[in-house]
Order: sequence, then structure tokens, then C-alpha cells
Amino acid sequence: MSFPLLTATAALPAVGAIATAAVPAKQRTAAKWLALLFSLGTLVFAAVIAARFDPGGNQFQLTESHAWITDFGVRYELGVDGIGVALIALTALLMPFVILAGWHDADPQETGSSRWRPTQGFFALILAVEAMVIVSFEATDVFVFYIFFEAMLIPMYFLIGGFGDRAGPHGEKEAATQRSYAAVKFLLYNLVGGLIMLAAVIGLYVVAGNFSLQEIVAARANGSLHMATSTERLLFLGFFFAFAVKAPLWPLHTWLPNAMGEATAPVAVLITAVVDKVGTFAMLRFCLQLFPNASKWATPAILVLALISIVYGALLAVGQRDIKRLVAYASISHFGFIIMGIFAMTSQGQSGATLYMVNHGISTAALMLVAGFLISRRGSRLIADYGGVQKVAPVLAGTFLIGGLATLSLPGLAPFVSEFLVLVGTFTRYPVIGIIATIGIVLAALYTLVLYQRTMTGPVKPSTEGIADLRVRELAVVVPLIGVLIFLGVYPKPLTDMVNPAVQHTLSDVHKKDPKPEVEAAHK
Amino acid sequence: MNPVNYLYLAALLFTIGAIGVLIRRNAIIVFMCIELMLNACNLTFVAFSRMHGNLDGQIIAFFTMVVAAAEVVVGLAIIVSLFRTRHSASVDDASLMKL
Amino acid sequence: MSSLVSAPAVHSLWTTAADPISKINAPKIEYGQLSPTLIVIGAAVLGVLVEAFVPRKSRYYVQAFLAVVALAAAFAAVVGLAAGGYGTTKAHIAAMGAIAVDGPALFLQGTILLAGLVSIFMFAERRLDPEAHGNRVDSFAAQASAVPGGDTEKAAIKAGFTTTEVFPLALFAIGGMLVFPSANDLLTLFIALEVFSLPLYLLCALARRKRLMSQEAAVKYFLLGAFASAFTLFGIALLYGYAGSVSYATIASVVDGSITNVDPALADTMGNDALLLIGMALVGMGLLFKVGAVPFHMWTPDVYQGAPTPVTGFMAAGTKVAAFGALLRLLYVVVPGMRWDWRPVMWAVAIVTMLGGAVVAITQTDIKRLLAYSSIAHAGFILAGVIAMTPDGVSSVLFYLVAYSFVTIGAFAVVTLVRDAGGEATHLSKWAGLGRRSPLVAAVFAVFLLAFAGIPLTSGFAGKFAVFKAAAAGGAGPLVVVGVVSSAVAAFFYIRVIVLMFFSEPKADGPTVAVPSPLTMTTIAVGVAVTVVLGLAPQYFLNLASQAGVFVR
Amino acid sequence: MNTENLIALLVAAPLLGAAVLLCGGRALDRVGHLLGTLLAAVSFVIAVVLFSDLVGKSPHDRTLTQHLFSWVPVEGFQADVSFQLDQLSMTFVLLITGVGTLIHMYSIGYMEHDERRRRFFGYLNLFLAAMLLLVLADNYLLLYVGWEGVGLASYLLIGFWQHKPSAATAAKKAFLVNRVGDMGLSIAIMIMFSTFGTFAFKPVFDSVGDTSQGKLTAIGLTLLLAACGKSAQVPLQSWLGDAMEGPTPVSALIHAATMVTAGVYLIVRSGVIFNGAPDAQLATAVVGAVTLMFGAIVGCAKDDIKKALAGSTMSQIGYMVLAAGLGPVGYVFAIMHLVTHGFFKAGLFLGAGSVMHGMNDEVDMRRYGALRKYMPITFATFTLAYLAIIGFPGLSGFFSKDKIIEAAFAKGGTEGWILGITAVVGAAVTAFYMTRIMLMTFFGEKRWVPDEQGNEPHPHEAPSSMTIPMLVLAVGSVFAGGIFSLGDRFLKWLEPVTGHTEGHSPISTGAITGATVACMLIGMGVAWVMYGRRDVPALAPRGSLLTRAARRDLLQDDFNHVVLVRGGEHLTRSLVYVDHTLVDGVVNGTAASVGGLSGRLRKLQNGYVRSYAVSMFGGAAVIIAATLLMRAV
Repeated sequence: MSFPLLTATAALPAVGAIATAAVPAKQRTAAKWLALLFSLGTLVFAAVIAARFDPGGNQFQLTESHAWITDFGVRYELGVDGIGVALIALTALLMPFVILAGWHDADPQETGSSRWRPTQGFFALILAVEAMVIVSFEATDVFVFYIFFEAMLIPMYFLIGGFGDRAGPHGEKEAATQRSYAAVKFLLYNLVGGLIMLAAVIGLYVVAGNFSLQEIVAARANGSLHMATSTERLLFLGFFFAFAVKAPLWPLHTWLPNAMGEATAPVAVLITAVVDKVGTFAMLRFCLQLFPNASKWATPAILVLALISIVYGALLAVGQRDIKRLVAYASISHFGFIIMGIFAMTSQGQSGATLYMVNHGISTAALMLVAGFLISRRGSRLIADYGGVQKVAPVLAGTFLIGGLATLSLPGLAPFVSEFLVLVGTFTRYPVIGIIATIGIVLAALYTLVLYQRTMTGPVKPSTEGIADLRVRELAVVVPLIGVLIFLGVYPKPLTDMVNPAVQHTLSDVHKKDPKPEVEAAHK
Repeated sequence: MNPVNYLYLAALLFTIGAIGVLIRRNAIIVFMCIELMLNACNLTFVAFSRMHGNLDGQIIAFFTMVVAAAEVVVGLAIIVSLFRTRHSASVDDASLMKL
Repeated sequence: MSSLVSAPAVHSLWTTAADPISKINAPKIEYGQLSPTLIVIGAAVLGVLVEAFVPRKSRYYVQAFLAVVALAAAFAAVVGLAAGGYGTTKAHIAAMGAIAVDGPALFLQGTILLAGLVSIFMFAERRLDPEAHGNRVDSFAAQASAVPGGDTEKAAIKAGFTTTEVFPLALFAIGGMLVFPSANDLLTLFIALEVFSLPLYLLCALARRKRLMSQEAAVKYFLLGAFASAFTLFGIALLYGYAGSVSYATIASVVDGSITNVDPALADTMGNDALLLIGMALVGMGLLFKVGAVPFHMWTPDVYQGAPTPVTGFMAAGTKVAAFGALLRLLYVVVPGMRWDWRPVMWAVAIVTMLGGAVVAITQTDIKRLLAYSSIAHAGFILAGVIAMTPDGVSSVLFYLVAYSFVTIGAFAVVTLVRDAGGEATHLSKWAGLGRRSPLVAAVFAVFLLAFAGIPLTSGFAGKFAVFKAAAAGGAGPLVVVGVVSSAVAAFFYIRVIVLMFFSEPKADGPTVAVPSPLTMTTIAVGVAVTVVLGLAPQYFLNLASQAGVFVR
Repeated sequence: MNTENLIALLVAAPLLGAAVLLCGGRALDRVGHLLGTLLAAVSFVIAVVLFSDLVGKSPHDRTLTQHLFSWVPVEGFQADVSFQLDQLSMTFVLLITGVGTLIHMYSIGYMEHDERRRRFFGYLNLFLAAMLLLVLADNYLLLYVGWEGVGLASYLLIGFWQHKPSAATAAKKAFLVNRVGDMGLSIAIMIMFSTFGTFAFKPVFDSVGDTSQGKLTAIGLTLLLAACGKSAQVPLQSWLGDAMEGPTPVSALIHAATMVTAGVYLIVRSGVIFNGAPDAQLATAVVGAVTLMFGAIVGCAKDDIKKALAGSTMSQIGYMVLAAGLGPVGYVFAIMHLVTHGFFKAGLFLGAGSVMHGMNDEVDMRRYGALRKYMPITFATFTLAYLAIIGFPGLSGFFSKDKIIEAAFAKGGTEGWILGITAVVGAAVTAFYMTRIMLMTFFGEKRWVPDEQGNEPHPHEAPSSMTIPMLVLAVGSVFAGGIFSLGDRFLKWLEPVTGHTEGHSPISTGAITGATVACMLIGMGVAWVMYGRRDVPALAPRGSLLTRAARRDLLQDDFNHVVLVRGGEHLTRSLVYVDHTLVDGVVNGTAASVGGLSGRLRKLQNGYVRSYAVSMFGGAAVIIAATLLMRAV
């Protein structure tokens, strides 16, 4: 039995979390560096996974399988397909930047009792989340996935509720209440989703007798496992509901703006760029593969919801006064695209959706983190408090603009590729929906450019005069992200090559084929 | 006479006891009502024992008496200590804890 | 007229009575297999003697030592029996059919003994309260009989009296609890019920602080408990009338009609289903009262709040385990034949219990009451497993009981630590910002709360999953859905406490966290350990439970 | 070496420049502008090399292709980064790099005093790269990249003086309106993919024959929408006027010579598709005709010299689109007019820029006058360009525009007449507003006044770095047309790509030419009467209804503002409300109601033992009853 690479990749940040938490109260900086080190280590492991993964090989690779809770039919089964690798890479890639960006977010301003160690806690929690996210990307056992899918909520909850931009619009006290409201809202939404999924998970056990994705899919394929249509639909809905809350899909989205608004920028990135991806990922891996027929049955409704998310999220983004909430609603719109791509059931759509998960993660990270730097300087999230920043902090403004352009998926930057793939993929099967979705492109330009114009351009406001340009640490966060954005925009091939086979597997499980072009083009 | 009637009587006593528990305020009396219910049970046991023609019922009745006695000991101890502190044995006064 | 009674029956009375003494053959008692119970009861009796003869100064140590040793020995005995195969192959009915020695019995006895052991540690804790007149004090009244605040009490405190009777009382209670789930006839059941209830009534009354509430709790518990046991007894009487015997086996065989040679003269009673149904309902009610199921739950919050916290923890864990054990045996051994009659009713009870407990808990403001309502909700979850009526159901319930009891004791142990001038600071508002003041304690409590909420990687989740799985497999799907919904509701108030502890600013006059002796530390540590282990690697215990999942007939 | 590999360099050179200049930091401030200009020049040289190479080949294999790498391969969806250089692209490449280089040079002088000059040149290079990518792409998706790239560059350059809110707004507006157009392009690509399974030029064009006309019409119309966005055609023209907020060289290069003509390129490039979709063609022609009148009218009313010229740009592009809408008859002339227009319109803008340069950036022509004395070179070049644009016989504009008008008539039928006459009238109006500009700027007596800071403008000729480009462009605007039409050189050059059919107009070409020239003269005359004989009032007279409408871009902006902006604001506001009260409210409501229920149930726990006993008793009763009932039923 070879070296358990997947387990190690997940275990490393977990160990890091414990180590960081154990650092004495006084050695804050040590804790920070420790956390950074562990996240970088994880990145290395993730790179190894990507390297060891052979796109041409079987669907799941680097698999590990050990008995865990035989009474529940649960095996500790890990394995990655192209999609999993892509998302693990994304997670591992973003973490160091998240940590670096949050370097000072958790420095306690009141030197309270020596036992209260917010800094250590902050970074430990981030690493804990990373560990759990990675496991849920690796799990090929529904139960294992579920466990971490749920457990993830707890550290996230403390990150949202425990740390935030200190100066809210109405002072610290109000900010604290807002924060805990946001945290509770986040937790309850996702917990309810999770518990409903729990019912479905149990149902699945009753029907299938075990939780192994591959076994169930195989059993369904060779007809040895039969699910009644109604059962399959109920189970599908149970699963999908949880993922739709996580993703989030309209109308289950309202926790996201609160959470992202109140949390510090790095945590907001953690939510939208990493944790929420588990939801969309799970739709692709579990909903479609476990319940192909039900998925097809539900597709029209889901596509409509996704479409609503796209337009609705974008419109609300336009209407926001708060930078972070704006980004949050933008994300809702983007998740609409992702879900649309997944349920379009075409290779373009699903590859596009997968790429979209990665690209959206990076682009949002870039935009949100720069926004965070801006907010940390001025201590306000309100767009109205800014203006003419580009004059005093050109680099900040420039990076912010690039982040924005990525968000509106400008060709040449990574998100364009994925967004276009999703649109094309949807169009080939559902032309009308595809066309309506393109409205999203225009609206995206609208909210991004309005945001940029109001904050960065125009005459310098007295309130923004003092703002300093990006520091080295902050540049170290932003520049690499932008680099990745450009690279993946110009040369996404490595990514697509990794994802395509996985998507083909999924599609074949769902028994769907790409619609053929009506005219076979001359060169084929 | 028909032993079944004893059953009816027992049931009646039991119900009276239960009603008493529900309506009386004085802890002691409430407690006595409970004793009444226990005795109703005894009567039932004996009656059935008679009807079935085996002794189990009668023996159980003895056990019940012992238990009842033990209950009296414990119960009175508690009620008395409550009475000492509150100078009232009304169960309605003892309602600090609610909601 | 007596003509209705058949002559032979009457004659039989005479003959039985008239038989010469020589014919009595001594009952055969398997002392070895009853050793756990005997050890505990014996120790309890010894404890009484200790009260009588050992000088007051050293009583505390002797009693504590005695109790601990007895429980440890009893547990060792249980393990020995289990290892000896009495849980599985050699399972049979001992003591002339009075007591069953089988898997569930041993498993639950083991659980009760361990729970009792860690609770005894809390009983023995003497570091939390500030010393009175230079001698350490535990959480029990100096002199229960003395009027609160009266001179006698002051004198007692000055003299450094302590109510060391709590140890023998606890032992008696545990003894009763040990018999309760293994009782194999209704009489034993009733006796055991009283044996473990009566000491508990007393223990409730013995709080050192807030004695008024303590006594009130005792009165309520006592009156309602007695009331309930009266119903139980009446039910037993009716069942006796129905089957002509109180032994489970006989009743069962009458229920499934394997005994047909009914004396025509008794046709109107023997095998009369009305008697059976009413009797079962009444006995069942008595047990449901003990597990705290709606609508027989109303004593729970008051008693949990008023009783001394160590007692609350002990009672919350022990009573539930014992009562559910008895309930399982009753339903699985005596009346499996008539499940179609009681199952719908139990469904209803389970549903209202789950929802009721969760919903009412939302607006609670006292941590002990909160935990009380949560225990009601959990009773509902366990009932869902009981209803499954499959071996899987039994083992899942057994597992859940282990998980739950240690979480509960641990949680109450933490409650004992958070104190202010008036003793334990149980009002939730006082817990605000605890996470800031002492993160460790808050974190531990958070772990327990998450376990209650059934968050994955805690024992709570494993247990909940087990019972729901069993229920769903047993065809109680809707029950699972209700359970899930009420878990969602329940999650809300557990989260509320966590929010309070971590995200709200500490109050200036907030409570302090007492540093306990190793005793309470052990209790809490065990609680955390069990919670985590059962959460991460439940397999071993699930195996244990599923091996122990079969009742002997 | 084989020349294909040079194609990538065309794009690479300016791209490198952009990268270096934008990331370079202050270190490069001193040499930045030179570097930028140099790289532009480099790609021009490469273009010339390639051109000579193409000319060397036989007309029908004058197509060079270069495959760089596979960009987005997803099953059937194969997007490559590969270039195709044929006569059409070549024409554009020369125009872009040539004019581009000139304007780089010009900017050196024009932006001299701007501390962010380095960045300006970075943006200019970025634009060149994107524009070249646009015309060199061999598939629509890559074209789309260039398409949006130029949009970005134009956004950055319009908003170059970001501290001016007006500039920032204009930039945003330009980008947004273009995005609407881009929707069209992306939908077009989607339809292509779902129809042909590809979106590369060659395979698509080859298989046009096998698909339905409906599909082709759909593609055509969506492409037209895209073209409208980029080329500021009605109804998406509104951004061009505001775009004049950008520095003048930008207006010259992007919003006159090159970028705005991308729409025409797109249509001509997709000629095969349009040929298969007559309805789309007609739509195109109509859009062109409408815009050429629209722009002309707007041009007549503006007092801001750049906005007036912007109006004229609109209308000239209208001509091109009209021509492109006429099909093979017009493609070549559309491109030809595009090129000549590139020369003289750039010349005009640079002239305007030079004027502003001398006048402290004053743009109101009513504050000019008599400038011919002060800036002779500018005057000379401006005049030549002016004559060219109004189609003065013998100059560039004459040849190209005349051909378009003929082609319009040649369409035949009523449409032919309407389009033709519109075109002719358009010529007249063009003559009018251009003459107006001439007169107001260079003739009459001086009307300028001190600006707010009170410093009197001292009109002076621009530095040579600015005048030289103007001279070059002037030469171009004089001779280009002639050279092109000498022996139909241009026609023969492009025909292999665009195809060409000779149009047969109902009336003789001579008559048309005569009419056109006559109209032109009338236009000039009227302008002379209105602005030459009387002197121009320093404050604009209220003017006729039409004039006032025209000043406001024929109320198009007002329409946008009321319908789109206001409506949008209301929509978003109400949605925000809905999200907060409805979507969120439902959830919070449920939570609240559960809480309320809890509060009510709580009351049952009233602390009285007896009531607890009652609940037990009742419970027992119910259970017994239930059990018995179970048995009964």
C-alpha cells in the first residue's frame, strides 16, 4: 500500500491547526508564520497530487480505502478525479494568500486575559477549514463527505462570528451584534440544509446499503440496485437542497451577503471561494452520479433557478452600498452560472462550470482581498466613503480594476473562458436560457464598473486622502493571484485537459451526450 | 359474590385517588390519595389472585405494602422538611420553578 | 355468589395453602451472575453502617472510597460476565425467572455503573464552594433536616457537618437502576423502580445552596413519581389479571396465544385484551414518565433545575439509561406480538416529545432547564430508535444511551464550575463572554453542546445517525424527517449558548470559573473523551452494542 | 525564414510594450513614450514586410496562417490561438500600425506635460495589440478577445483623466454600451457553435451553404448588433460623443481611425454569412443609412469641435455600414472608405488636437476663430482633410464615398432609391457641418477669452512631433483615394477575400457624381451663408427645435437616462427591498413564529405540581383511549 497522499494532504493543515492553536498567547507572529508554513506545505502536497494524477487514467485515482464504521456501511474512501484535483489545487493555492491577507486581522486590540488567544485561534480555524474542505473534495464515500461537509460549518461559524472589521458603520457594539447575527444565520441555513441532507443520506443507506459512490454507481449501472422513481427524486432533492444552500442558489442565498459582509475579507474569500465550492462540486459529483434520472427530471426547474440567481444576483449587486455585500451578490450571480453549467449536461457546460469554480475562486479572492486592504485603510465598507483612490493609491486601484475586470470576465482573463464555456454549453441544449443568461455579462460590467468608478475615480475625497498604496505583504498577495488569472486566461489547456475526462465520466453516468451540431462543419 | 365486583371497586378507588391528587392542595393529603391508589392496586391484585387461583397476587400485595411504607418514610421526610421551611404544606406554594 | 368461581380453583387455593412445609424447595439464586447488583447494594448497606459507626470526620473519605470501590468492582464483575459469554451465548434468566442476564442487561449495567462512577466523583467534589469555617464542603446540605438559614443549619455548617449519606443513597439508586433494565417480571420491575426512585427523591432535596428550590424539586419529583408508580402498579395489576402471572415470559406467551388452555371460568379475565391494552398503556406510561417523554415530561425541567447539579447529572444519565432499558425489554420481550397496537401511539409520543422538547427549549433562560428540555428532545430521538423493533434498533438505542449519558454528565459537570456569589450561576445571561474569560471551559462546553446538537465527529452525531438509520430501516421514515426537523430547531438553542459564550462581551459582574479538584476534572475529561472517541471511531462500541442487541426470552 | 511566423510578432511587439510600460513603474517615465512609439513602429515595419511578401504572391493564395497553440479544447469545442493574414487583414494591419505609429509620435508632444504619460503609452500599445489581434484572428472567439481588448483599451483611455468625473462616466458608458454589443457577438458565436460545431472562419464560411437562411439571419443580426456597439451605430451610438472626454490622440486613433471601424470589419469579414441572409443585409444597410443621417445632423449642431467631429465619424461609418449592407457590391468600397476615412478623420482630429493644444484645451468652437493666422500648418492639413471628407472631387473621400453612393443606388428598387438619396443628402449635410467647423475655427475674427484662471490663450503652432503626423495624414487624405481607384487597384486587391459584383444603378454614374458634387456645393454654400458671412455669436443662439434636439444627440441620451438608468435604479432598489423583506423575511418569519410558539408552550410549565399531574393523567387517558381505538378500528 503506497503513501496515502490524499490523507496526508488533508492531515497536514489539520496538524497545522493544532500546532497553531498550541502556540503560546504571546508568540502571535510565530503562530502566523507557522500557519503560513503549513498552508504552503499543503500547497506542495496538492501540487504533487496534480502531478501524480493521470488525466488518461481511471476516473478516481490515488484512491485509499479503509474500513471505518462497518455498522453504518461506511468506509474511509478517498479518491480524486480531475474535478477534485482542480478544486484541491484551488483550495491549497488560495490558503497561503488568505492567511497572508489576514495577517493582522486577528491581532487583539485589547490585551485581554492571557488565555484569550484570538490570533492563534484565527489561523488555526482557517487551517481546520482547509483540512475539512480538502477531505470533502477527496471523499468518494457519501458519509465521509457528509461528515466533513457538516463539520466544516463549525470553524467557519467561529471565523465569521469571532472576527470582523473592527469598525462597523455604527461602532463596535453594533458590528458585534451584526457579526453574530450573520454567523448564526450562516450556521442555521447550512445546518438545516445539512440535516435535510442527513435524512436523504440515511434514506440512501436504506436503499443502497452502503455509501461508496463507485459501488452505488456501478450497482445502478448493472441494474443490481434499483431505485423507485419517487425515492430517487426525494433523495436527490434532499442532497440538492443542502448543496443549493451551500452554493448558494436563489432563493436560499440570503445568508451569503450577511456572512461575507460581516466577516473579514480573507474569511469572506474563504466562504465564497472555497467553502461554497463544495456545494457546487457536490452537485456535480453526488447529485448527478448518484441520481442521474432525478437530476434530469429536476433540470428544468434548477436551470430556471440558476437563471434567476444570475440576473437577480447581478441586479442586487448593482443596488448595493456596501463593497463586500456587492461582491457577495456578484458571487451569487456567478454561482448561478456554475449551477447552470452543471445542469446543462454538456461537456462544455460542465467543464466550464468546473473551470468557473476555480476561476471564480481566484478572481473573487483578488477582488475581495484588495477591497479588504482598502477597507482596512479607511475602516468603512460603504462605497460612498471612497472616491479618487486611484490618484493617491494607483497600484491599489490598478489591482482592484484587474480584479473587477476578471469578475466581469473580460477575455484574456481566466473567468472569461469558463463563463463562455458555460454559456455555449447551455446554449447548445437550451438556447433561450443561454441567451437570457448573456444579460448577466452586461450587468456584471455594470456593477463592477460602477463600483470602480465610485470608489477609485473622480476627485480625491478628503476622507480618502490619507490612504496609502499597497504594501509589500499586500502585493505579495495580489500579484500572484493576478498572474494566475492571466495565465489561466491565456492558457487554460492544462486545466481543461485534466477536467474533461472527469466530465465525460459524469456525463456517461447521466447517460447524456452533447447535442450534435446540425451542420457537420466542413473541416470535420 | 362475583370477585369481578372487587375489580370495579378497585378501579373506583384508584380513580378517586387520582382525582384527589389532582384537586387537593395539601401535600399530605395528596400523598394519602396516592396511598389510596396503591391500595386500590392491592385490592386488584388480591381479587385477581383469587380469580386465577394462584398466590402471586397476594404476595405482590405484601410487596406493595412494603414499598408503600418506604414511600411514606421518604415522602414524609421531604414534605416535613418543606413544611419546616415554608410553614405550609400546600403544593401550590411550591412553585418557584416554572416556565 | 361464589358459585361463579370454579370449584377446582377454590380448592387449589386450599391445597396450595395446605401443603406441608417440607414441600417448599429453596429457590436457586445464581449469585455470581447477580454479583454486580449484589456488590452495589451490599456496599450501600455497608455505607449505612458506616454512617452509624464511623466518626464524622472520616466518614466522607470512607464513604467516597467505599462507593468508588464498589462501583469499580461491580463494573469489573459486569465485564467478567460479558467476557464469560453471559451477554451472548450463555444469556439466560437467573433468580427463578426474576432477573435476566443477557446482552442488553449487561451492556446497560456497565453503562450505568460507569456513569454512576463519574457522577460519584462529582458528588465527592469539595473544592468548588468556598470553605466554610475552614472545612471543605461539597454541593450537599450540611444538615438536610435543618431549616435553611436557621440556627441549626449555621451550627451544622460551623461544625463542618456534611451529608455523607449521599453516597449510600446514590449506591442504592444505582442498585435499583441495575435491576431495572434486567427485571424479567413485573414485580421486580416495580421494586427496582421504587428502589432507584426513592433515593433520588431524597438526593434532590439535599442541595447546599438554593435549598428552597431543592426541596421544591424533591417534592415535585416525589409526588409525581409516586403518582406515576401508582399508575404503573395498577397497570401491573391489570396485566397480572390478564395473564395470571407477572413473569414476562408467561405474559408474552399468553399474548401470542401459545397458552390456550384457559380455564373457562376465567375466560372473562384471562386473555382479555382490554386488560392487556390498558395494563400495557399504564406500565408504559410509568416508564415514559421516567424517560421524560411528553406528556409525562413536566417534572423534568423543574427537578433538573432544583436538584444539586451533580445529582441532576447522575439522574439525567442513569434514569434515562435504566428506564429505556426496561422499556426496550418490555416492548421487545413481552408485547412484540401486539406491536400494531402500541406502535402508532409510540410514534405520536416520539413526535411530540422531539418537537416539544426542542421548541420549548428555544426560549429557556436557565442553563439547567435548557439541558432538561434538551434531554426531553433526546428522549424523543431515542424513542424513534425504540420503535424500529429490530435488533438494529436495540443496538442503536444502547449506543445512543452510552453516548448521551456521558455527554450529559460532562455538561452538568461543567455547569458546576461556573459560579458566582450565589453558588452556581445557571442563568444564561451570566454565561455571556465565558469564552473570553476562560476559553478552555467554554470550548469543552461547546464540544458537549455540539454533541447534543449532533454535529458530525461527535458522539451525538454517531448516535443520532444510528437511531435514525434504524428507524428508517424499520419503516419509520416520517419519524426520521420529524427528527431531522426538530434537530434543526434544537440546533438553534445550542448555537445560542455558543454565541453567548464566545461572541458576546463578558459582563463586569460575570461569574468566575472555579478550578475543580482532579475528581470533577476526571468526570469532564471522561465526558470529552467518550464524546470524541464515539464520534471519530464508534465502530468498536457499535459492535459491542450490536452483540448485546438480543434479549433473552 | 517563412513570413507566417512574423504575424505573431505583429501582436507581440505592442503587447510587450504595454506589459513593460504598465508594470515598469516610475523608472521608465523618461523613456516610456519613446519605447511605446518604437514598438508601434516595429510592428508597422513588420506589417510592411508582410505586405510586400503578400504582394509577391499570386492574388489567390495571399493568405498566411499561423497556429500558435490550442487555447480552450473541450470535446467538440476547439478554440485555437491562431492567426490568419489575408488581404483584408493586411489592409487593416497597415492602417492600424501606420496611423497608430503616427499618433504615437503625435502623442509624445501632446501628452508632454502629463505626469502619467508612460501609462498613456502603455494603454496605446495595449490598444494596438488588441486591435491587431482582432483583425488577425482566424476564429470568432479569438476575434472576440481582441474585440473586448480594444473595448478595455478604449475604456482606459477615455477615462484617462479619471479625476474628471465626466471622463470616468464617459468611459464607463462606452464600456457598457459596447458590452451590449458584445452580447450580440457572443450569442452569434454560440449560434455558430451549435449550428456548425465550430466558430473558425474557414469551416464556418465553407459550410454556410448547408444551413437554413433563418440561422444565417439570426447570426447576421446578432453580428450587426455587435457592430452597432463597436462602431457607434444607431441605436448603440450614444457613447461616441461622450468618448471625446479622452485625450485627442485617443479620439483620433481609436474613435475615428481604427477601433470604431471594427464593426465594419466584422460585417465584411462575415460577408459570406450576410450574403446568405438578405434580411440581415437590409437591416445593416438601413442601420447604416439612419446613422449616417443621425451623425450628420448631430454634427451640425455641436459647438464642441471634437463632438462635432465625433458626429461626423458616426455618419461616415454609417456610409461604410451602408456599403457593407449592400453586399458584394459594397464590401470593397466600405473598406476603401474606411481606409481613406482613417486618413482624413485622423488628420481632422489631430488638427483639432493641435488647435486645442494652442488654445489651453478650449473645445468650444465659438471661442475660436481666425486661427489660420496663428497655426498655418494645422490650418493647411486640416483644410486638406476637410476637402477630403466632404468628397471634394479628386481627393480621397470623393472616390470612396462616390462609389458607395453608386452602390446604394445600384441596390435597385425603392430601397435603392431611398438609400441612395439618403447617401446623397448625407453628403450635402457633411459638406455643411464640415464647412461650419472650418469657418468657426479658422475664419472670422478671434473670439477667445481668458479661461477661469484668467490666463489668455496664446494660440501657437504645435511642435514638430505633432505637425509631422498631421502632414503625413494630409498627404494620405489627398492621394489615397486616387491611388486606390487608379485601375481599381484596391478592388483587385480585396476581391479575392470579399468577392465583388459590379453594381448596375438605375441612373448613370455620371449623374450620381454630378448630383453628389452639387449637393456638396449646396451644403458648403449654406454653411458659408450662416457662418461665413455673419460672424458667429460667442453664445449659442437658442436655435430651432431640431438644432436643440441635435445638440442633445437627438434626445437619445435623455431616452437612455429616463428609460434605462432611472428604470434600472427603480428596479434594483425594489429588488433590494424584496430581497430584504420577502426572501429574507420568510426565513426570519419562520424563526420568529417558532420562537413565539415556544413562548406559548412554555406557559404550560406553570410550576404547579397538580397541573403537571393533570397532564400526566390526561396523557395516560389519551394513550389508553388511543390504544383501545387502535384495536377497535
